[in-house]
Amino acid sequence: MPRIVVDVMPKPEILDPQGKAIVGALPRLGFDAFSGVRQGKRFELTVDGEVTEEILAQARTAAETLLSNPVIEDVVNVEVVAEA
Amino acid sequence: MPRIVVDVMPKPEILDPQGKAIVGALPRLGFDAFSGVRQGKRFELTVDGEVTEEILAQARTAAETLLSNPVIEDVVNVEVVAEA
Amino acid sequence: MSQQFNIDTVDNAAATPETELPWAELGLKQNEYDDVVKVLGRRPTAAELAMYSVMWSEHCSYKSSKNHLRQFGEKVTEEMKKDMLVGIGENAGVTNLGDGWAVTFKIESHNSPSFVEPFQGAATGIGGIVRDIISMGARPVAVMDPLRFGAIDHPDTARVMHGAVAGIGSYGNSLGLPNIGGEMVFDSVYQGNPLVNALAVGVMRHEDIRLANASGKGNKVVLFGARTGGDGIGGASVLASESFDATKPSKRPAVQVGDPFAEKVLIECCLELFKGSLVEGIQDLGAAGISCATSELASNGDGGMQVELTSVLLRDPTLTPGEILMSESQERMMAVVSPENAEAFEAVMDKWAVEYSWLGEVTDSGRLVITWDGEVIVDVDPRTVAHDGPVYDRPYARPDWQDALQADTFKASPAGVNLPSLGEELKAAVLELVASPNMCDKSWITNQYDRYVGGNTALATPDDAGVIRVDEQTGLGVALATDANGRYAYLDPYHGAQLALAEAFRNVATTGAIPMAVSDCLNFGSPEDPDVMWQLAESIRGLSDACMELGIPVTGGNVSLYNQTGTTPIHPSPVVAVLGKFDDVARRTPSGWHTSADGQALYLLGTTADELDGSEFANLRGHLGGLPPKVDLAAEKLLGDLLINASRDGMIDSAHDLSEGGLAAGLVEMSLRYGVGARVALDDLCERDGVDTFTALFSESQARAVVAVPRSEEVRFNDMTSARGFPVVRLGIVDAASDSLEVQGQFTASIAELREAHEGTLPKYF
Amino acid sequence: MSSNEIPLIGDYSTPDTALSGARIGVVSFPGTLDDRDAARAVRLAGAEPVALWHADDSLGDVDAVVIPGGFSYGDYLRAGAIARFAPMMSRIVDAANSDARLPVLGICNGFQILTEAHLLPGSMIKNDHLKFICRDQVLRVENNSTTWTNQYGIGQEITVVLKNQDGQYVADEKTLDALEAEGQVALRYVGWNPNGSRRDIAGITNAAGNVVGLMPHPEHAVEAGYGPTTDAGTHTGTDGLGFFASVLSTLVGGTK
Ligand SMILES: Nc1ncnc2c1ncn2[C@@H]1O[C@H](COP(=O)(O)OP(=O)(O)O)[C@@H](O)[C@H]1O
Ligand SMILES: [Mg+2]
Repeated sequence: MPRIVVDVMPKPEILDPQGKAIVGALPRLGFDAFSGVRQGKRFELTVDGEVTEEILAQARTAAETLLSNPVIEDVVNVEVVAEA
Repeated sequence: MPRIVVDVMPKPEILDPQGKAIVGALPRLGFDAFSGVRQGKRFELTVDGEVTEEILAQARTAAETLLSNPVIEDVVNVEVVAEA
Repeated sequence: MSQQFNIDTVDNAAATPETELPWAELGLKQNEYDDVVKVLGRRPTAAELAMYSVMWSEHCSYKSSKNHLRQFGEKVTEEMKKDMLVGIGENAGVTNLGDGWAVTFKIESHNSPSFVEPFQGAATGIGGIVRDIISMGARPVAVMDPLRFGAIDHPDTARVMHGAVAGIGSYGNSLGLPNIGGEMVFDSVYQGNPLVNALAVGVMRHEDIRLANASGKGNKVVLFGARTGGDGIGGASVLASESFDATKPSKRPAVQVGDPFAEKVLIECCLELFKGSLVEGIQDLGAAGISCATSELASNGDGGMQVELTSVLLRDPTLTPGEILMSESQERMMAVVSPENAEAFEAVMDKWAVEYSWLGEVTDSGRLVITWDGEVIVDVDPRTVAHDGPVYDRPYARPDWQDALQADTFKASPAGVNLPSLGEELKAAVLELVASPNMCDKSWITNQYDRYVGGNTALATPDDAGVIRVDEQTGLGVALATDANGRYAYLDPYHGAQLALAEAFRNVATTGAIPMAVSDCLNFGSPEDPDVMWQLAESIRGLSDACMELGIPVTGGNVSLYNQTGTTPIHPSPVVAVLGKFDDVARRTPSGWHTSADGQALYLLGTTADELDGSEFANLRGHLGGLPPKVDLAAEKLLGDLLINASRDGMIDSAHDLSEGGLAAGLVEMSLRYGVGARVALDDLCERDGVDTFTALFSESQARAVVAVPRSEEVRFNDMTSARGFPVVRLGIVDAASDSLEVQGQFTASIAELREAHEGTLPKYF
Repeated sequence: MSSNEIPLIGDYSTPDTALSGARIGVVSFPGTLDDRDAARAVRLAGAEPVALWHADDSLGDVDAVVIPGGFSYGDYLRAGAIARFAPMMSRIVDAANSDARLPVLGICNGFQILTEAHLLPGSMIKNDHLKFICRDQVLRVENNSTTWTNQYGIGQEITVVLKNQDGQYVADEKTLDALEAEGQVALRYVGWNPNGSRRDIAGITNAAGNVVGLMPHPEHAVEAGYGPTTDAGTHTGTDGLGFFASVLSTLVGGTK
């Protein structure tokens, strides 16, 4: 079944406590290559049947209204992924 | 600065309460096109400088060990994203 | 219904007796499988095999412990039964509180899942015990969490600790259940086998008590809550090819993920069902899922039930009938509903947006018949599944090392020389003790738990017992404490179990509540090891004897076996919960004094002997040997009576029982409760009891408590103790201005340095 | 329901009308936890609590609304994100913004729902230490002219219960500056900021003062014996009653 992926990230100016904790933990585990980490959300919406333009538009609206909070988050990506 | 994106999703066979709650809410808001939703995590790791093969390998290992819980989650994607 | 597998019907089973079944992979022994064949008079179908294998497991059938557990039911007097509305055997026992109120509580383990995946393992542990409470018809009102992890500095301990605490918090907090107490012990014996026990308590009106039985021919059977997935059947994926053809089994979850939101909705929804009297019988789904729910409901009722399995709503459509029967998916319930109430039942489900499916009905056939698309795949006498499982008299014997262990006393050992005896040495020892992993402040854990939700919490951690108001009009309420000491039980399992009971009893009485009932979770190693079996047998014998002597019955509990790494078992860990009753929780006694208590007199109730074997102090020196402190249940009872009366009559303002860490720990904890100091002298105590100062501070003699008595009450208090002939000695006074704890002639420790020692430990490691 | 019975099933509507005659709605969503506590607080303050169900479309004739704490819809997506779309929320938003200026108090999850519904600016993210925290918390009243804080003194320090997982208040600098300038910071954490909230903000009000949201729980500090601990004794704190007394004084006695 095709899926629509929606990616939501905390706005750059909003502190991301989870990302901060990870960035602190990485070097302790020997991962020294990363200067910053931000943690966002990835949603996979399953569609029964074909992904029409209309359905994609629905996904975009859902992403902006329900799946993200524009005060603190940005929708960074809405895309169709073919069947796995 | 280049970033490495790591996507982590709950394993398909594992209950995803988050996705379940969202799938219940969508039709009430008029979004009727989606038969399933799963909620995962998206990490963006910032790299100072160039993303070498070695750094990408680090990201993959971090994804498997720290960023995901292999008992309940799968790393579905590790990729380099060019500077925004 | 897409069918990827052939169905093994009852007819097929009868026609193909020679077919090989994977009973060994499902955990059955040859004799057990032979019994199944005998009971059925033919080979079981794949689905029947699934049911028997899970229901006859150690976890569901108590096959190794049953013969011993009987003592809990046998060693009870009529007097002890007086307030028992529902005894052992139901999902949880029910105790009469008076005024038409009843209370139900139970403790269970979720040990091994919490090692594999600490967050989800511990979270689903809370979820499971809460469903037991709901299924009795009660509103759950609080939870508790006795925990045991490996050594605090072991690299894996933080993983388990972080996960388990966050999981318990996440699930309990989301249900709106205050966490009112628990335990936290670090010991390397639990490194590969952490203990995550969970207790839930609920209250109800008498008329709301519900039992798990399916009565009334024609009543309908319904499954509601979460959908059924492949949870908890990982080990049994052999059944995925139960048609015995080569169909590739799809993936089954290695661990279960809890959905506390779904459970919260389930609670409200069930309570609404109870209020409308819409269910005849109800059963939660835990271990063994639908196998357990159908066979127990049927055998406890009219004895017959007919179920169509394709009606079960699935999360994973590839599940086979056997897997559906074994699935342990969380947040599900099964109910029996009369046809007249079906519509009203559905309305409640719709209101809460809970999914449900009607599976079948109650019959009077005496058979549990399960069909798959109309074809019979299970046709059994439900009793044989639910109640007639195997029972073993496992061999047990006192271990040959037990005598040597008991002979190795602390003071005679190399660890017991050069003990602190004076001033600064004693002070250093006290600071070391209160900073030690087991004695340190637990707020790193307990601050992650909501202890206020519900607005009825009268006492919670770190007080000796959690206290919950049940009736807002009268203040009627309950107190609960859980305790266990694995080291004591290792040294002497009979008395060790009694010591756990004694401490929980004392904790409850210290708050002023009258102890009424007991629940227990028996965490042990493998019953197939005669040493462990002896520990288990002795603990049950000890606990049941002590309950009889204290006059409080065991109303339910849980046994968790095979807690061992390789051949090394954990310390025997009988966790005991005691429930007490308050006529008015406003009378509860807190465990420390406020500034307003300045000048109050401090008394020690009880006597102190040289009892350091198995103590926290010996543990700090790395020693474990000798005999645990003496048990004196008559003294415990008398002490309890005194504390309860003193609280009721307003003679004491605060009280704290003494247990691990002895008087040193008690005094420090009382001072730190509200950061108010005290001045004490130990000379009278030492002289009367013939002990030195070190022993006075660190001995773990039982049946003791420290109380703060307002000056105006001192005469009355002394009269009361002397009238009862209970030993009491005046230690000193609360001294708010001093900002320190002074042991006269020995040392003074400031509140600040005590606090730094006591509160610094957990944050340092986690 | 007999009088010696606490409601077992969340049905806390009291038959006897309270002295003041004021009716205060308490909204329940799936996953709401502190509704019974909020109702108790309303009753102890002298008003009549009225149960409001998220899926209903009418406010009935309530004079004010409390949106209590909990984990509506599990807080799985974001705290308050799904609850915000309930029919009852549309009614509340309309009534709060109408000329009648319905008084609305959002506590904890209720505050989160109010920000998701854009009745109040900003948002809440995970606590900076990433853990759930439960403690007795001191707050300072920064604005005592709102409908819900008018019985406190300005600068008064009160102790209430705090318990949350996503309690870190955030907004962009411009919004924060505007809040400060307009006096819309209603309450601030004192002594220790328990979650990393910007500018120690514990609660805010809308410009009109009828809508207030805060993360700590005043409804858990209304009854001696069950509230936060104070110097007077274990669990004796009742400082939270002021919120409910405040709305009552507005409703019954006109403005203060
Ligand atoms: N895991 C935990 N969860 C909740 N409360 C806990 C936990 N561990 C300890 N506590 C609480 O901390 C306090 C001190 O614990 P402990 O020293 O074991 O008490 P006691 O010796 O009186 O049994 C008690 O109130 C206990 O309920
Ligand atoms: Mg105690």
